Amino acid sequence: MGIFALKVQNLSKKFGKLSVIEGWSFDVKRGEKLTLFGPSGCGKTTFLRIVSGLEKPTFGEIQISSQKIGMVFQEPTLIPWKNVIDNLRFVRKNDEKIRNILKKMNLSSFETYFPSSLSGGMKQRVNLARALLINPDLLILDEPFFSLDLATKMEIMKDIKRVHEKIGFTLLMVTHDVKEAIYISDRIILLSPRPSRILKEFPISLKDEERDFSHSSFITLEGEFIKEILSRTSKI
Amino acid sequence: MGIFALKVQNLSKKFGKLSVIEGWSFDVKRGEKLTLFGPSGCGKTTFLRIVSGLEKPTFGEIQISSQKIGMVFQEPTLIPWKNVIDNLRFVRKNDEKIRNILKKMNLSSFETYFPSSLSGGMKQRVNLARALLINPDLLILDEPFFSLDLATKMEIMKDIKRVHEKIGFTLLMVTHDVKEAIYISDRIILLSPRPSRILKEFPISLKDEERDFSHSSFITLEGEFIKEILSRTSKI
Amino acid sequence: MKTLIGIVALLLAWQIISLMIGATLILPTPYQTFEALIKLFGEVDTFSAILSTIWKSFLTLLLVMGIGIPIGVMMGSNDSLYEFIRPGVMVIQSVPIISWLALVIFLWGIGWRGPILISFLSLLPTAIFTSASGMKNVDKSLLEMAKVYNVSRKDVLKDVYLGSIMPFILATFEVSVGSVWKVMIMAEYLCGGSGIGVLISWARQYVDVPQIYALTFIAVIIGLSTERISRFYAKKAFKKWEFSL
Amino acid sequence: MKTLIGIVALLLAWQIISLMIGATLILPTPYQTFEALIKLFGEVDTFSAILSTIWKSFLTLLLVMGIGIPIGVMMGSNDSLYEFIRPGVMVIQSVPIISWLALVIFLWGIGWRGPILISFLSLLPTAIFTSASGMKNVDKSLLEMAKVYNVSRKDVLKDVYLGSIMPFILATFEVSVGSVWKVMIMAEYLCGGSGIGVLISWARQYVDVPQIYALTFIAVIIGLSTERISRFYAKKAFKKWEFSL
Amino acid sequence: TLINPLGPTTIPISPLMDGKVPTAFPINVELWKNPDEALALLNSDKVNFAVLPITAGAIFYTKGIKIQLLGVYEWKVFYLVASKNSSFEGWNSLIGKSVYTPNGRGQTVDVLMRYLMAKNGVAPDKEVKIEYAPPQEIVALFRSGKIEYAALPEPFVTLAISGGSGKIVLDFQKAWGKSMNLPERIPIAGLFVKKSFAKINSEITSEVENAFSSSVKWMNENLEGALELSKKYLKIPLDILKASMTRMNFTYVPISQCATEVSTFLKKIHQIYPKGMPILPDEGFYKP
Ligand SMILES: Nc1ncnc2c1ncn2[C@@H]1O[C@H](COP(=O)(O)OP(=O)(O)OP(=O)(O)O)[C@@H](O)[C@H]1O
Ligand SMILES: Nc1ncnc2c1ncn2[C@@H]1O[C@H](COP(=O)(O)OP(=O)(O)OP(=O)(O)O)[C@@H](O)[C@H]1O
Ligand SMILES: [Mg+2]
Ligand SMILES: [Mg+2]
Repeated sequence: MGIFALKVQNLSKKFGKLSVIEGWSFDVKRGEKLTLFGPSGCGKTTFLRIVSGLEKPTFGEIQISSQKIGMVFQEPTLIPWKNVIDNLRFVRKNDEKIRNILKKMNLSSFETYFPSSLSGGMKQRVNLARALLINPDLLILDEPFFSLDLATKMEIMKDIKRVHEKIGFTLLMVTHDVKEAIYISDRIILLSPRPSRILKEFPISLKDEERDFSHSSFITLEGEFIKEILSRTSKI
Repeated sequence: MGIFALKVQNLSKKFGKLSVIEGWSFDVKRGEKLTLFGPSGCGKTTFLRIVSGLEKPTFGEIQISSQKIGMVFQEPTLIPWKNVIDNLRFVRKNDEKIRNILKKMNLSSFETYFPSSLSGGMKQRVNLARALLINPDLLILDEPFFSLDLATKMEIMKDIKRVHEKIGFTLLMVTHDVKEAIYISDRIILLSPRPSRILKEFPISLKDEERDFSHSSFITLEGEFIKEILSRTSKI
Repeated sequence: MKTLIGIVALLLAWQIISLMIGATLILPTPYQTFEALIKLFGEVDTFSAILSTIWKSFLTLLLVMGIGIPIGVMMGSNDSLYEFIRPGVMVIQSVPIISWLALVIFLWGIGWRGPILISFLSLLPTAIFTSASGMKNVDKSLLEMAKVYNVSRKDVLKDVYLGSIMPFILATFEVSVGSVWKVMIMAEYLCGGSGIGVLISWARQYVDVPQIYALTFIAVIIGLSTERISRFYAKKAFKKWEFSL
Repeated sequence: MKTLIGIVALLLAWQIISLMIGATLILPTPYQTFEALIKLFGEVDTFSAILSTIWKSFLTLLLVMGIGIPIGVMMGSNDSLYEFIRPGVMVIQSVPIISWLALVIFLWGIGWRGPILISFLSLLPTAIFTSASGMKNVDKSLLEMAKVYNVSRKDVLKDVYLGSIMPFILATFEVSVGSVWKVMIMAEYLCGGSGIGVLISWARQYVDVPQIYALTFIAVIIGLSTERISRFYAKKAFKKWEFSL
Repeated sequence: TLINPLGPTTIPISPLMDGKVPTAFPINVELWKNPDEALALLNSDKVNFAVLPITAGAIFYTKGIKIQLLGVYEWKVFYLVASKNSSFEGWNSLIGKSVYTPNGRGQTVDVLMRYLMAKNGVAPDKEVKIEYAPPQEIVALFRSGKIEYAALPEPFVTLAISGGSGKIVLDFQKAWGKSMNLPERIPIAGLFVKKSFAKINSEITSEVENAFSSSVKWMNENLEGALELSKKYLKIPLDILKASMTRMNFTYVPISQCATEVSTFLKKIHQIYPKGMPILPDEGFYKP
């Protein structure tokens, strides 16, 4: 595998007669930040589930060099009968680190809350905290910023980038938000509707200082990208 | 109540010692489209639950003139052992209308799927379809476009506006997306972090043709609004 | 397949234990039981007894599910009702049959009604309590959804509650189908006019132990196969609930 | 409070039925039973019998929960194991006690072990099957999460499975606590050396029907109160599971 | 209608059931398997005559079921058996051992045995353990050699010792007679009539009594025939029945000739174990 964290070759997935993924091929380097971008139901979650070993491909091959996978599920998937801190302890029993991450996520005073008394965004933050807690070498994010307000989202994104610089995990993200995608990733893969093929790869060659929602290079890139999407998807 | 769909007077809500909502007061006219905008955990969902009768206020008063409430929950809340069409039949037994709405939501071929085999965005679309199915006079949307790609989102937003013009329901929406908020609503209420108060009311006086993400008035308004938010929330 | 291995293992264990004990009057070997079985099948009485036990058990199951589940559902959906009915169910559950056997015989005589009543009352509490705890296990968010959409009580019961208690009902059903034979035979033994239990009581009169075991064996076989059949149909009928897991 | 009303209603029903039947040898009135009760409490035998029944029941419950739940958990988490063990459990479940009473007496004699074994075996299948169906009811997405995070099998069992089967275990517990008395008394009646069931068998010998009902009444009272107490503690111990609903 | 326990006691009555003895009117016989049935039947209006153990009849009487004893017809049934490797030379040989006896405290043979033990200087419960179990289980365990001593009624005695697994070591009837200075027999079961019925139907009553008595007589004269007749009611193999019949004694004795014997017996039972028979039946129990 060498410098690659992930090699995908001609990957296909069918659920019964429903063909979801059709012949995807691409590689992901170690430490790369990749975003999958595509219409609802095109197989993004399915792909992430294949990567994390929860689903088997129908055809094709996928090679993964990662050991520790942190995954932010599209639905928070918290254990309902455990409070926040116990939910985190479930994946790693290190209270110091847990408290640290909860603080960053602005959840310190909710340690003993059960998931049913958390707001949607708070659950999502616990979900994120869990993924970061284990110091993953592959971080999988399936719409991680759902229900988060702009300020919270910005802070968390910055934090993810900071950790990335420090420990250099590989990042696989799914999002429907163009800004998020451009802000975080080194490359965006654009997918077609189901049965889904890879439409285009979009390298994001922004410098660090250009990664600012109001920077002109950012806005230009955003415009181009949106035009590209809209031109490709006449119908959803 | 007259022309009002909703009158909120000095509304407060506490969960135990946790004060969530503090002295909210505002009225909503029949047919008005209102968006609540505020940080994660500030009590937006709680407020919507009070409006729909699922939660009782601790202090203050709320008057509601609506009879038929359609609600898009923050989590899809579909019945897991019923397929898509049966989930919709659960709230209204009118197959013609159900098929119609499913078609608009691009879900026609998934009628007989169970929620567990739907993608996140598909569940959310069923959730939306259910709310529209009953011809509500009050439509409550709690982050309705979660997991929807841009194109799908646009189409659904347009559809909501179309139906609104036809039957004129009152709309109460929660979102973290500035564009969505401006695109849809007549007024935005900006909320502070918990314990949450009303920070400011933002009337959106855009004409129909200005409601376009790339129209200059839209972009101006968006910029102003973002500045307003960021200035108010130094810390989340 | 694995079930088959399980059954073979069981037979083996039986053979070994009976050899170890070495007293056929305490535990006859499978072979002796088999001989007694053959002899039993030579008698026409045996078949009518089996039929009698089967239809009584069937009726009992029907009654247990048909009466127990609605009562459990009612108890589970209303706390006051729960507290009110519970003592009665508890009494049924904790009073040994022998204490009121005379009452049953007095009211129903020796015949088919006594055994049905006794087995019904033995299985009823479990059915009631299990469906009641199923009701309390319902996903609250689904109930809230139904409330907001003003769904009729009937539909909520049918579509939300029924679905949630389904695993509990299936568990009850499995337990009831499994134990109805034991309970029915015991009841027949005590106050039955016909059935396997009555045959056992006769065999016990003169301590014909292999025959007792042969009759028991018949009961077990019927038990295992009805459980099979009913599981098959239950699975089919409730297939959609499988999807949700 | 509502429970109290329920109990009073029950007593009233008893009084009315016994008046209707008008044969105190078949169903004594509550008053006669009460008299017999007073008499019973004058005898020291009664207390030692009650104690004997209580500790045996307690031990039985412990055994049922301690052995039945782990077996159920194992069966529920492995389909092959399930199919393999099921026939054995089914046999225990469907073989009437009278069929193997001699075996029990042979193995354990007349005394405390026989009744415990019999009641244990009576309650075990329900405990096993209920916890097994609890295991099958586990939220698959939580298991997937645990898999991705490489959580140890032990922790998954403890934190995910245990939590999911908790409602089922509570249901089992409730059912077992409720019926252990009935089962224990029946077992004592058949092969016990001491206990309420033995006293009932003696009272039956000399047709002292009010005494039989008085002893039954004691059993019911113990049953109701232990159920109360155990519910209280169970609720406390599993309080966190309440939050999740 | 006459009710009769299902068991060996069916044999003396089978001639009656099969019309082998002439009766002026049909007598409908119902067999009962357990005491609850008897109780329930006696409480219903359709039953007027009953064959019951004397002790059971006496207890029913004192509990308010007004029945009268017409006559005793079963006199021998209880024996002490010992397994083939154990010996019995007087009650002393039981010291430190266990004796099994059916069902529970207060059973006739239990009371008798305790009485005889005490009389012979052996303390029951202390020196000899008395264990109670269903008779079928006692037989099974005895024949398997797991029980040394058992005090049983017929036909369990025969079942227990068949196949040479044990022997009879004591005839309770004899022991009782000796110690009481009475004939060597015990009034075990008899024919009862409902008092209210007997009062207005004295003719029918004596007719039934006669029929019953002739049925017993018929059986004693044609044992083979009676066994053959009872085959369809009893599921016990004929040879066992036959052997056990030799140890039982069925002779119908009208109450006028055995009232003292019965009352002595009941008095003694009452004396030894008052809990089992708290009150003795008064004069009305015996049909004058
Ligand atoms: N277990 C399953 N059985 C059958 N079909 C499935 C299953 N899981 C997913 N699907 C189908 O596969 C398709 C892709 O689902 P997936 O969840 O991967 O979409 P997605 O790209 O993540 O969409 P979204 O953005 O809405 O979450 C959908 O049409 C869905 O119905
Ligand atoms: N049942 C409850 N018990 C206790 N606290 C609760 C309960 N429900 C909500 N809360 C608390 O109330 C606060 C507001 O929750 P709410 O769900 O209204 O937030 P929100 O504004 O919708 O946030 P988000 O945008 O993240 O969904 C949170 O701090 C939450 O923990
Ligand atoms: Mg998805
Ligand atoms: Mg919310």
